[in-house]
Amino acid sequence: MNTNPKNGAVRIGFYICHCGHNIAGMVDCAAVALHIAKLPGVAVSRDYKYMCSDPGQELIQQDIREHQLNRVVVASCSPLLHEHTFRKAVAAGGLNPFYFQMVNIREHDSWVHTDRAEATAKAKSLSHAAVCRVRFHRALETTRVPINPDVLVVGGGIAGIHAALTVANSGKKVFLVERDPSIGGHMAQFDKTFPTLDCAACILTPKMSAVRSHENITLWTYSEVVKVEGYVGNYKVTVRRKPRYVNEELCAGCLECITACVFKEGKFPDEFNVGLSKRKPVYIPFAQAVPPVVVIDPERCLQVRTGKCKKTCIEACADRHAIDFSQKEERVEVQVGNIIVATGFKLFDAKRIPQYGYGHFPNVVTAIELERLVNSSGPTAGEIVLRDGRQPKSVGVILCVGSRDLKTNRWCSRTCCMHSMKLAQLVREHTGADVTVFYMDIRAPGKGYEEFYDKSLKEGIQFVRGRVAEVTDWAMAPEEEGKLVIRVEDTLAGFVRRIPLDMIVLAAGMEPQADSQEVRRMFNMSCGTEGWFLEKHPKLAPVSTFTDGVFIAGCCQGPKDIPDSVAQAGAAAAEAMALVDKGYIEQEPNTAYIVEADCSGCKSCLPLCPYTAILFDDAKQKARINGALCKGCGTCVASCPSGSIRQNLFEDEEIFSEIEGVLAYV
Amino acid sequence: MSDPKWQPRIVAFFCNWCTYTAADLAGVSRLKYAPNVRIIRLMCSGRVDPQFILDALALGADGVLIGGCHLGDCHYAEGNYKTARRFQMLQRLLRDMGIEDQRVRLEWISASEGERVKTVINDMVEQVRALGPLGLPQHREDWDREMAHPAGPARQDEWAGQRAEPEAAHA
Amino acid sequence: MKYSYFPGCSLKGLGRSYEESLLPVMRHLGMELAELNDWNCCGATAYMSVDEGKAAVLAARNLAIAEKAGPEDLMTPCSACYLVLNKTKHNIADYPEINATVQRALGSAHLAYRGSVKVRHPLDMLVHDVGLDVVKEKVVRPLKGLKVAPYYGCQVVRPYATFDDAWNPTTMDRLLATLGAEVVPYPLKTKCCGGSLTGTVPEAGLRLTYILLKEAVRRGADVIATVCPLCQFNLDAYHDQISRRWGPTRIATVYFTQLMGLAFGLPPEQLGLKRNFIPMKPLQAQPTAA
Amino acid sequence: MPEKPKIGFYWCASCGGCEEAVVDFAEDILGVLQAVDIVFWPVAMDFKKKHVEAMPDKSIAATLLNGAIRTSEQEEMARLLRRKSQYLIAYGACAQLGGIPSLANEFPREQLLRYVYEEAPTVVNEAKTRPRTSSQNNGHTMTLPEFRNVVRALDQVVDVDFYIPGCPPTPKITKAAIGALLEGKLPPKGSVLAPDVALCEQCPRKANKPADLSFTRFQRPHQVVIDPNLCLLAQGIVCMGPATRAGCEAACPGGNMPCTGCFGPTSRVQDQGAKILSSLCANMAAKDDQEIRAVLAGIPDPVGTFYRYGLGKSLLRRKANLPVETAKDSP
Repeated sequence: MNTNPKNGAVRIGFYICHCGHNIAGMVDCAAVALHIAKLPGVAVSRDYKYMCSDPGQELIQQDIREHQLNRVVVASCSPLLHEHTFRKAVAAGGLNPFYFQMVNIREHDSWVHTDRAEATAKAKSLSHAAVCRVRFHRALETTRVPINPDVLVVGGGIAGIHAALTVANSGKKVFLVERDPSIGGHMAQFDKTFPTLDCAACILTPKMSAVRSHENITLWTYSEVVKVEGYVGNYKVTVRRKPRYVNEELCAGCLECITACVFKEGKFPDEFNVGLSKRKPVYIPFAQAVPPVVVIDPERCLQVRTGKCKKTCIEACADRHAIDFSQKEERVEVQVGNIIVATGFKLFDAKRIPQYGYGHFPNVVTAIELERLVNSSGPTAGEIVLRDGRQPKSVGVILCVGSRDLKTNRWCSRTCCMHSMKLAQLVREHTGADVTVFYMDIRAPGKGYEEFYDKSLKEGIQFVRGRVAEVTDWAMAPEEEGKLVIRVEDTLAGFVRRIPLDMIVLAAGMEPQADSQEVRRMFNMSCGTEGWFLEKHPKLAPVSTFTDGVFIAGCCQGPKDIPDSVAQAGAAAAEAMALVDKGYIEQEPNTAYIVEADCSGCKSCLPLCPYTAILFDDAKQKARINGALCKGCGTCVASCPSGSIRQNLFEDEEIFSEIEGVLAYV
Repeated sequence: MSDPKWQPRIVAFFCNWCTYTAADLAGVSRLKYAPNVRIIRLMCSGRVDPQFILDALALGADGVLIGGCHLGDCHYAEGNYKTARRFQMLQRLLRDMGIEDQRVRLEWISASEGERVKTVINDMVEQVRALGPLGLPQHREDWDREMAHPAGPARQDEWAGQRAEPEAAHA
Repeated sequence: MKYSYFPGCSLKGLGRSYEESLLPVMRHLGMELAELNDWNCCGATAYMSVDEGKAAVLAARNLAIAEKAGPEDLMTPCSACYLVLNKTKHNIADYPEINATVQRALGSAHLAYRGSVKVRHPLDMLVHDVGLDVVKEKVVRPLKGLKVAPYYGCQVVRPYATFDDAWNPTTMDRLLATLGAEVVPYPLKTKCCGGSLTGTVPEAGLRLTYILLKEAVRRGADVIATVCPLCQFNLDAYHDQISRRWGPTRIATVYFTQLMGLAFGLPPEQLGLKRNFIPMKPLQAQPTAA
Repeated sequence: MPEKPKIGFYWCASCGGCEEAVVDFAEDILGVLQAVDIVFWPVAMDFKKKHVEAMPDKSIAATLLNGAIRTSEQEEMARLLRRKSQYLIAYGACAQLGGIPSLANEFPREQLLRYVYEEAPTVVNEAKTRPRTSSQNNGHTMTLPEFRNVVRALDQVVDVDFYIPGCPPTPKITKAAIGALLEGKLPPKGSVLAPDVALCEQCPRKANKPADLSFTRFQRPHQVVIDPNLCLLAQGIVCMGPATRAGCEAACPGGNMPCTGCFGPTSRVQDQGAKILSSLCANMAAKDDQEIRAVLAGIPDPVGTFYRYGLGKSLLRRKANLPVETAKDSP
C-alpha cells in the first residue's frame, strides 16, 4: 500500500513519545498531540508511553493500515538514536520508510529546559515543523555499496594487536601499521600486570609472534598512515614506510651487526628502557621485538648521517646482505573497507610539575622507569637501585601526577592506582623497603582490584591520603639529611607531614598522543576537548566514531587498563567484521541530484564537491552528479545559483516548510 | 513592539555531525539552556542556503544561528569553509538591510562541546533579547497598511485545502 | 630606557637600603627613573584582606596617576607593592563590578584608569629589558667566591608568574651568576619568610624565618640575596630571638641590588650596607680589575 | 469579422524603457495591430482613465503593465486595470520584481524626498517646496498622488497572471508572449514567460568558462579591460548570469558587460541575491577570515549588486529598521 500522495491526499500520523518521564516530565505530551491533531492533513495524532517499544511500533503499523496513513511523524528522542527504528516500523507498516520524519524533543527539549510551558511550546513548534516538512517527503530507495573485506589496524599496542588477530582469525585480511620499529606498545615495557601479577611478556609475546606469523596479517612496523581517502567500505590509505636500513626478510635477528658496530658502547638513550640504558645506532628495540630484526637509527648512524663509516655492520652481516643503506622512504597504498584506530596514549611529562623535582633530583623516577628497573630484562637486570647503586630503604609513590589536577589534566588516568600498588608490592618483594603511597582516593573498581588493594595493605604498604605539596631536599631534622623529603598534608591525620625517603616514584598519568589532532583529522574523527578520540555514543556505540567504518580501541579513546583495552579491541574487531560479513553498506539516500532540464551548465558547482561527484557532460553541456560518489553534504545544493541541484531528504521545499513550521505561533 | 510577553525566537541550522550531535550531548548531559531556539538538522553547514536564513528572518525569526564543525574538521572536508565565506558576505548584506550582526551568528561547535551549545544559545538569546524583536512579518503588515487594500499573506498555504479529519487519541 | 618609579612606603623607611642601592645601580646601567609624583600607600596585603573594593581604589589611584604621567612601565621594587598593584590591575580588568567602583572613586578625584600601566619588577627589567650581557659589561669587581642563596620570597612570582617561573624562579640566580657570585641551590627560594607573623604570632613566624636561615647556612651560603623589604627585615632582624629558641644561624641578608652595586664597584658605604643588623662579611680580596 | 482582442499598455514607476521595448517591435508592431486592438496606451495614444473606467470588467483581453508601484495613483490604476483585464501581465523587471526603483526600499521616504527636492547638487529650491497631495491655487484644489513609503512589485498590489521579465523585455519574448496569448497557448497562471533556466545556457562565453573559478578577487567592470571572449566570472567580474533567467540571449555578456540580473531568478529560487551570493562565496579561494574579508571588499555594495532589480520581491523586501511615515501633507 504505497500511496503516492501526489495522486491523493496527504494523511499524516503523528506520535509523541513520553519516554517514561524523560519527555512527559517536562512536556505536556497530550497537549502537543491535540495541537498537532488540528493541523491540516493530520489523520491521527497520539501520545504514547514508549514509542520505540514493540507495542509503540506496532501502533504505527496498525494506524498505517487502518487510517491509510501515508506520512508518519514521531516526536521522541534524537534521530541519531532511533530514526532507524521508526523508519523500519514505517516500512513494516507498508510505507516507504522515507515518508517519515522524526522530531527531537528529548535531547533538544525536555532534557535541556526547566519550564514546562516553554518546553511544551517548543515541542509543539518542532512537531509542527515536522508535520509541515513530511508532506514533501518522497519515496526513496537506499543504495547498496559493496564493502572491501580488508581491514586496516593502526597502532600495534595490545589493543591493535588484539584487534588485528581477532579480525585475521575470522579469515579477513588485515594490515597492521605501527609507528615504532616493533609492535608491543606500552605493555611490552611492563614487568608484571595487575591484579594477577602474571608476567606481561609471558602473555604478550605469544600474541606478538602470532601477529607476525599470521597468514592474514600484513605487518608494517616503522610505518605511519599519512593519508586516508574514501569512505566506509572503500577506503584508500597511504602508508609511509620509513627506511630501517635493514631488509626485514633477510635479517635473521642474530644481532652480530650490533656487536660489530663502530660504536663500541651504547651511547644513545634507549627508548624502550626510557633512557635508563644506552643503545648503539644499530639496535633491536627489545629482545622479544616483532619483527625480530634490527633497525638503524638514521639520526645516529655515521653512515646514514655522513656517509663516512667503516660499515663494520655490513661485514658482520656477511652473506646475508640484510643491511641496506640504499633504502629509501616508501609510500604504499592499500584499499580497505574498515579502519580500527588504536593509536594509544603518551605518558604525562612529570617535568611539568616542577615541585615534584623530576629531572632535578635523580632519585625521583616515573612509574614506567621503575617498571623497567624491576624487569629482569631491564637495565639493572631487575635490581631496584638508586642512581648511586644503593638499594632504597624507603620508597614513596605519588599518585595523580598529571591526573585529576586542574593545572594539568582533569581526568583520572584510571590505571595509576592499580599500577602503583603493583609497583609497591614488587618493590617490597624485591627490596623489602618501606613503601608509602600518597593518594587522593584509591580507585580499584575492576575485577579483583579491591582485593589487590587489600593485599597491598596487608603487605605493609603505607597509604597517606593527601596531595603531595613538594618533593625537596632541604633538611629540617638529622634523619632528613641526604634524603628526599615529601611534604604533604595528611588529610586523615590532619596535619602537614615531612616524610624523608630514598626514592620517589611518580605515577604519571596518561595523555592523548602529541599528534592526536592530526590523526583525528586524517581519519575524520571527533575529539573531546582533552584530545581523546570521541566515540559515537558513550554507552551504546563505544568503539564507533562519527565516521562510518572507522572504529577506535584502547587508550586513544581514553585512559584504560589492559583488560578494557583488549575488550574494546575485540568489540572494534566485531563491529568491523559485522560490516564486512554483511558485504555491503546501505547508504542513506540523501544524495544530491541535478534536474537536467533545469541546469544551465554554469559549472559553479563543479569545484565545490570534495568527492568529485559532480561531472560536466560536455555533449549535453550540463552538470551531472554521480550518486555513488555523493556523500550528501548538500553544499552544492545550497550553492546552485539557479536552484537546479536538489537533495534527497533535504529538498529546499522540505527545509523551507520546516522553517515556516518552527516559526508558526503555537 | 514592547509586548511584555515577547520572547526571542531563534532558528538554528546545525550540521548533523558536530553541532547537532553537540546539542544531543548537551541534552544527555542535562545542561539547561534557554528554550528559544528551534534546531533544524542539516547534514552540513554547507547546506545552509542563505535563502534559508533570509526566509527565517522574513517569517518572524528574531535571530538565526548556524552551527558547524570547526574549520578543518568538516565531516565533508571543506563544507564549512563555504559557510564561513557566505556568512561574511551575508552579514554585510544584512547590515545594509538594517539587521544587526548579533542576530545572525555562525559558531563552530564540535560534537564534544555540549557545554558550548549551552553557552552560545544562552548568550545569543540574551543578545537578541537586548536588541528586541526583529518582527519582519509585523513590519510588512505595517508597511502594507499604506495601501488602499493591503495584500494577503506573503505565502499561501498550498495544502490548506487538503484538510483531513484528524483523530486525536491518547494511549 | 625610561620608567616610572613607585617606591612605596618600605623603600622610604624599613627598606631604605633597597632604594639606596637600587637607584645608583639603575642609574649606572643608564636607566632613567622618574619617581611618581604624589604616590600613596599601596594598601599592602592587609587592606586587601579587609576590603578588596576599597583596597583596589587605593592602589588604583597610583595606577591612574602613573598612567597620566607616563611612561607606561612602572617599576615597583617592593614585593608587596608589586603584588598589590598587579592584583588591582587584574581585578579591574577581570571584574566589571570592581572596575565600576574604582572608576567611580577615581572620577571623584578627576582621575581615570584605562588599564595601560605595566607593573614591572626591577628583576624583570634587569634581565629582560637591560639584559645580562649589559649587566656583565658593568661588572668591575666580580663577586668571586661569594656564595649566595637567592631568596625571592612568596610574592614576586605568585600568583602572577609574569616574568619568571612560579615554582622555580631563576632570574635572580642568573643575575647573581652574572655578577660572578656562586649561587647555591636554595630550594626554599619562594617559601614564606614569616611575613607579618613575626610580629603577631612570633612562634609561627620566626620558625619560618629560622627554616630559611638554617637551610641557607646548611647550603654553605655566605649571604642571602633578597628582593623584598619585609623578607630582608625578617631574615635580618630576629637573629637573637631565633638563636635563643633554636640555636644560632648567623647569616647576613642583603638586597640583590646591594650585591650589584658592589660588583659594579660603586662605593660600598653608599649602598646602605651599614643598615644591616647582621653585617655582610667583607668580600674576598682579589686582584684589581684590569 | 470577429472582434479583435483588446490590449492595454500602462506605465507605472519605471524609466520608460519598457515602452521603448514595444516601440522596438519596429515594423512588427503592424503585425500586432493586425491581430489586436490597443485600447489603452497613454504614452502613445490619447485614451484617458475615464475611458477605461467606462469599459465593462474583463473587457480588455490583456494589459501589459510596466513599472513598479510607488504612488497612490499607480496603485489605483493597477487595480482598475486588473478589474478591466482578463489577463494582467507584469511587463518588465520593475513590475515583476520591483526593479531598480525598489532599491529605494533601502532608504526612508523622507531621505529620498529631501535629497531630490533639497539636497541634490542640481536643485535650487530655497523655499524647500515639496510636492503636496493637495494644495490650493486661485481657489482651485490641486491634487497629486501620494508618494508611498515602499516600492512594490505589481503582484504585491494586485493579482498578476503572467510575467514578462527584463529591463526591458526583449521584443522577441514580448512577441512570443503576445503570440501565445493570441493562440491561447498559455502556461499555468503565475508563469514567467521566459525559459526556466539560467542565462549561462544562452551565453556565448559559456564555452570559455573554466571549471574551477576559485575567486581571488572581485572587480567591477570599469576597473578592468574586459576580455571579450572569456567568461566574465573568470575575470573576477560579478556576473549575475548563473542566477538569472535566460531569455535575453545574453545581450549584456554579448556586449562585453556582465549580466546584472534583470530577468530575475528561475522558478526554483525565491531570492536571486541570496543565491548568487551563495554561489560566488562558495567558489572563493580564501580560507581565513581576513583573506575572505579582503576578497569580498571587491563587492562594495552587496545589495545594489545582488538585488539590482529584485529588492522589492526579495525575501527581506525592505530595510528592516525603516519607519512607515505618514505624509505630513496627506489627510
